[in-house]
Amino acid sequence: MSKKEIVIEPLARVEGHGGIRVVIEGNKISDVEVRILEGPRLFEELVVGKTPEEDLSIVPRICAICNLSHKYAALRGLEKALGVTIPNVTQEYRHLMHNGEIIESHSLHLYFLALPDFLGYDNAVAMADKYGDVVVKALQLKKFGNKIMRMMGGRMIHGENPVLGGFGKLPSKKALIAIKKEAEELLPFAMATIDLLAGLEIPNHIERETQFLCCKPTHEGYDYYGEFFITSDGKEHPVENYKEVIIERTVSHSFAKRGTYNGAPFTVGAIARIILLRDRLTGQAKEACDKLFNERWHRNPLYNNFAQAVEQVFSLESVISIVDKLLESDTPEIAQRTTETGSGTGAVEAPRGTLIHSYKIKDGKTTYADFITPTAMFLDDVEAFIRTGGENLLANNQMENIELKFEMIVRAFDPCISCSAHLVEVVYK
Amino acid sequence: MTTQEKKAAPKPKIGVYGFTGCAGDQLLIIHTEDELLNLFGSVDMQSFVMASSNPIEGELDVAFVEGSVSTDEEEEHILDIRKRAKILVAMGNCAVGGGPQAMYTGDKKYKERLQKVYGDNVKFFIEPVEAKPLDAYVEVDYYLPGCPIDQKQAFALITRLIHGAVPETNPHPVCHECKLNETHCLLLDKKFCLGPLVAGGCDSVCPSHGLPCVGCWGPIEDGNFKEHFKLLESFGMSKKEITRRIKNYGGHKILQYLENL
Amino acid sequence: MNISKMHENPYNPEPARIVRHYDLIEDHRFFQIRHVDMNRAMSFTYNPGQFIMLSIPGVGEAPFSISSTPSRPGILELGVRKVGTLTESLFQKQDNDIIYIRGPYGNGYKIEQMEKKDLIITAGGLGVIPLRSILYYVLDNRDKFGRVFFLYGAGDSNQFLFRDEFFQLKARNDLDCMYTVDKADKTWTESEGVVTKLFKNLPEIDPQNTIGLVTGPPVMYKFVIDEFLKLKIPKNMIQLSLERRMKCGIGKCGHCALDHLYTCIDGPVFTYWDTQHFRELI
Amino acid sequence: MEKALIESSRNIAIHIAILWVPNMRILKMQPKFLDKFLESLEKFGALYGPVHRNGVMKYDRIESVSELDLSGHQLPMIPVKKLFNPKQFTMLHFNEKGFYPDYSMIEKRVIIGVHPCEIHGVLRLDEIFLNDPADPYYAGLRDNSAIIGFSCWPTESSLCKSAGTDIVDEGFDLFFMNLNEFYLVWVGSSRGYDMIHEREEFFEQEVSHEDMRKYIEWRNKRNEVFKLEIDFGSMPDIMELSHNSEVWDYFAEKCLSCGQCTMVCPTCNCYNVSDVFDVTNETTGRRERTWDSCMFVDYSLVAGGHNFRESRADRLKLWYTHKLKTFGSEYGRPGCIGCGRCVDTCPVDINVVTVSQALISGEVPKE
Ligand SMILES: Cc1cc2nc3c(=O)[nH]c(=O)nc-3n(C[C@H](O)[C@H](O)[C@H](O)COP(=O)(O)OP(=O)(O)OC[C@H]3O[C@@H](n4cnc5c(N)ncnc54)[C@H](O)[C@@H]3O)c2cc1C
Ligand code: SF4
Ligand code: SF4
Ligand code: SF4
Repeated sequence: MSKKEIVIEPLARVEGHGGIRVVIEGNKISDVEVRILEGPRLFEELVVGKTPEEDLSIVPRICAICNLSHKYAALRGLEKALGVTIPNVTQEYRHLMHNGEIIESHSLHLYFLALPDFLGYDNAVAMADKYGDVVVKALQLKKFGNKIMRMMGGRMIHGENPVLGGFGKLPSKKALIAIKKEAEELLPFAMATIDLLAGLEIPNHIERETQFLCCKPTHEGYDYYGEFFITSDGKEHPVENYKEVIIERTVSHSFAKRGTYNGAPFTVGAIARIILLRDRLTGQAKEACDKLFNERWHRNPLYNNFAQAVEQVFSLESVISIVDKLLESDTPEIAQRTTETGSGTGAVEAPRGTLIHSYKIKDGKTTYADFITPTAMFLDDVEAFIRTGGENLLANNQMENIELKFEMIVRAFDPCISCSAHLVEVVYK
Repeated sequence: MTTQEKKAAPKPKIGVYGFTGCAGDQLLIIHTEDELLNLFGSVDMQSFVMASSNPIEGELDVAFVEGSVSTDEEEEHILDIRKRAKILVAMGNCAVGGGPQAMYTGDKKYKERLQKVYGDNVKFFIEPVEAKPLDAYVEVDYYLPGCPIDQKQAFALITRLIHGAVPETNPHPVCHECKLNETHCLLLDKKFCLGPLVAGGCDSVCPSHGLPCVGCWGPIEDGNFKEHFKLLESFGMSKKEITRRIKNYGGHKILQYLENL
Repeated sequence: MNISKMHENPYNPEPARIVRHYDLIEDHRFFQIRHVDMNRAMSFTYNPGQFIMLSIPGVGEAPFSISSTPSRPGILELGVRKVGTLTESLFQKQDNDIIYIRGPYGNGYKIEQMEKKDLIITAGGLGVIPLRSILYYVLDNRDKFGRVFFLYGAGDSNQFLFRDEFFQLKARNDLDCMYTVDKADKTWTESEGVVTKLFKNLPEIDPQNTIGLVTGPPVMYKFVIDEFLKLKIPKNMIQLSLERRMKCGIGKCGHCALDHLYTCIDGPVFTYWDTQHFRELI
Repeated sequence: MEKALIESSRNIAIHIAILWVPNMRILKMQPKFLDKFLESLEKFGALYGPVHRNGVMKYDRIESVSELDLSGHQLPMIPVKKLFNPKQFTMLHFNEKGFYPDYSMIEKRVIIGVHPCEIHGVLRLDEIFLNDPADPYYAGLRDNSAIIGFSCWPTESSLCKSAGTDIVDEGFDLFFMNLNEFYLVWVGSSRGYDMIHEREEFFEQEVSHEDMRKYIEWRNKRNEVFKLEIDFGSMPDIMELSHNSEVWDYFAEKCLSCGQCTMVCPTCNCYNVSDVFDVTNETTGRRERTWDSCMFVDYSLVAGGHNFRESRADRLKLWYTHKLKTFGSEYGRPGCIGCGRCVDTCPVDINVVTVSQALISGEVPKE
């Protein structure tokens, strides 16, 4: 029996430093490891003994791409713990910020990290020759996302502007109007992307049934945050119960913890959200979803990129409607804390899936912190897909370019290695 | 005028590497939409795994390395990069000072923490080591501080290296930019700010948003630590509190400044 | 904006070509440069002791003393030590490459005061670069000056600038050259010790009729001036050329300020008497 | 007390008499015309003036006259010098063929609401930047900017009376003296005259004796308000005599070297120059200039690592030499125009008042 080991390292065009190791014995895959090659950063440990302000400054450093999601999840957790009730307007500003991040992250992933695969290039810059228009527009879209992140975050990455109870500085009306106008201008490109994707063949060699999880929006519409999780088995769980919902364990081949639901791998991220929440879409986002969605989404993670394209449309539309609301509103005050001791769990949908920050605060200092990042949630599922996909490929003798095919699966999930590499099991007595 | 000037500098071979960190510095370069295509056009990009497949790992004119050294594998990797690169640039707070993951540097409790965290039984396929900046292992030619780095400062350095010129450093504190941005000094309201002790280059974003500088550019050599601590203490903060805060992004580099306080 | 009405831009440098270069010693290079515009090259004049601002686009600008003498027009000579950003890039330049210059700036040596007088020209290390200008100026106008003593000291024989050139000068009998190095090796034939040691080799001088000139590293001034004072040379007959950081060369950027004076416009040559008025001169 | 009052009225009367020369006219304006008049100045250039932005008062381009704060009770944080010697700008561009000046920041402007001390500050800067060879950027901005001065009311920190800069008789195109009931308007240049000429209907030619009396009254009242004082006249000697005073060590230990004092001082002019390449491997880029500060460690650093002002004490001494002893190429005339900004700005209370007091008394301030 021949034994073959495929190691892809470093994994290109993902955020952070990772690799894949696949062991093939005969026509069976005996082992799959998505390896996280970055060192542990012990963030949950780092914030212990810190003030909430320091927490808010430190935790976005877990990951640059979704730094504002970390900030947002932390804010939701900390504000619960400290009895801060933010005004609705502040909530809207937070949404604006969050949509900016979704646009930035999705456009980076879709056009620059994933699309080169679909179109057969090493990178997006190489793609520019033939798809110059797309690349230029995509840069513009990403820049737009960044602009919102900078406006609300304070700078492009790790801005300190979102603070407990509000923002250090709010954008001017003029800036808001400019943002809205730009969103309107970019919407047609986001829709054109839907058509571009609709024309692509998605390989079916790696299809397999799985489960999905995401936050349930607090209103009737589609959104990226909530107080409950909904799952593809039709259940709902309060976010506070996250520890019973997502069971975590440590594995030796990565510094990331792994999560399971119902004892099995599950998927989070754009694809999970669209699958679970697509009935809530309206407007052009609904139109986009109708064009792309099909039943294979349930079994094929490569469609995550399609889901991201739909969410781009949704977020651009959201930006427009949020700005409309903000233009009518007064400047909110920064809400103050009402207690120095408490606990709280915040959950948001980061671009690549559900993100949980849970804190215990005593006398104004953090005594316990737990973060679960999307990558930690879906890594098991990534491995499961590689295994199934790999076995299908072996069965059909399609060994050519097998590394690329594996890589594509990992990239489809848009894993965030930095996010996952901070994770540790902290034991407090 | 007759010029025999060479028209353009030869394209340097560049490698961009990410070690342990948030990838924010690499991302910042990718995020520089207006310049990204120009950048790829003016260098010979050999390896930039976050942006492109099929890296070529050979001799380099300049290596930009982000992140701290936090595993034994990374230690080997930085030694290898140093061997191959004529110029090595430490990019971002993690590479320059160790990053937030190095905030407890000096407490000698890393092993303890790690054990507490993962238990005694887990054996990793690569060995984690306490986060250290690049210059704990190899000689670094230039530093790009910041968490994350700033575009303007980064591109000023990168373009100089493209032209084979020596980059300039910024020996001025955050306060310099704070005043250029016409920002009200937080210290005058008896509010915490680390600006005078922290290297400028971020365009004083935090004070410009009415928020204190938390020190993510790392310490500035000329900082008057003693007096600034005294001033912050007069606002009702304890020395312990100030020390803890300045350590958040101070990593390895801050320790020498805190020695004689 | 109507630029024609604008004042001429003194910051705008002119192109010049590197005509020739060679290494003086390690990390010290000699450059001959000429304005690209030949008319400008021939009409460009200056006083010994003045300096130019030299630019390399993208790298920056820095002051360098003119080491040649205006009595030999057309070519400017510089001696440059490689210390940092700009000088690093300058050392990458080849003959025929273009650099940019503006100037001349500063006051230069007080030649009227020197005429008909005996001169003790005292240089330490790199300080010889501006002094070389006045030295050759004097030699080219030899009849206007009295006796000339040229005292030059360097760290060791490998740090001695213009060695061949200066040793040839020893053959002249209208000039008295005395050279020393702090630490002599086998190749060294002249004195050993710091430059002030050379003073005891001087013949009798008439202090009222002698001008002392000194340029060198900051530490050197005090000791050389002491020697001049021992010789009873009046304080206002001791000329020093100073180095300060400067960014404009024309008294705007502030960096070279000394009390109420600017090194770039009121200097770089000062008399020792001037320097008594301000404290941080040396 | 009374004697002092009579004395000062006499001084002012003399002052007015001096000003009442044929080419310096004083007119009168009713407050209701002010906004209309200021709006009309747009013809002479883009309007700038003190406005509140983000909780900070700054000189900025205005969209409407109503934004202006002309109350005169506060000084913008950064002085008007920034409009003549911009904080940061591109001096030159370069490419393979050479350098090219960039004058794009020069525009026609009308700067409204400049306090007397600020005008003195600009006059001091003129001595540096217009001294031959003139700085073309400064000169261009200066030529193209009209200055509309406004009278002000001393703050807690004002020292302009001590510095002799509380009144100004040159350096403006128009100067509005706000006497609440009406404005007295000094015309200081032919451009100022043109401005008035456009809207003559707003101005009364006759200034009565009664008006003049009101002005004197206002001046007297204003003179009473000053809280701080420096004997600038004796400072040059005191500075000279205190060069080795340990007072400097005391301040040096405190100084944070944050450089804020230099940024906010109207007569600080230092700048740094640096080149920036464009992102390409062609030789193109720009030469930029940015405000610098003598409080920074690299200010006097030269080749070979020799630093003439490595110690904070030496850096402070240079600054205070310029503020209290000498300015420009003049000996015996201080650079301080008494705006009081350093008093308001330094986080550790090092300023012209604390330093001069310590030098005079030889004692360091009590903590
Ligand atoms: C009037 C005058 C005449 C000079 N003549 C000569 C000469 O003939 N030959 C020669 O080799 N050097 C001369 N110098 C010194 C020369 O200007 C510096 O060596 C040069 O500026 C260094 O530039 P750099 O960019 O290579 O170094 P940098 O990278 O800028 O810095 C290296 C070191 O030089 C210091 N420095 C930076 N800018 C200046 C500056 N403008 N002036 C002085 N030091 C500075 C830095 O603080 C640092 O310590 C002269 C200086 C002056 C003021
Ligand atoms: S706010 Fe902070 S950075 Fe700004 S001047 Fe004050 S201390 Fe310096
Ligand atoms: S102000 Fe301070 S904390 Fe904020 S970005 Fe700058 S250096 Fe970092
Ligand atoms: S020294 Fe102080 S009071 Fe005087 S002009 Fe400068 S900032 Fe104003």
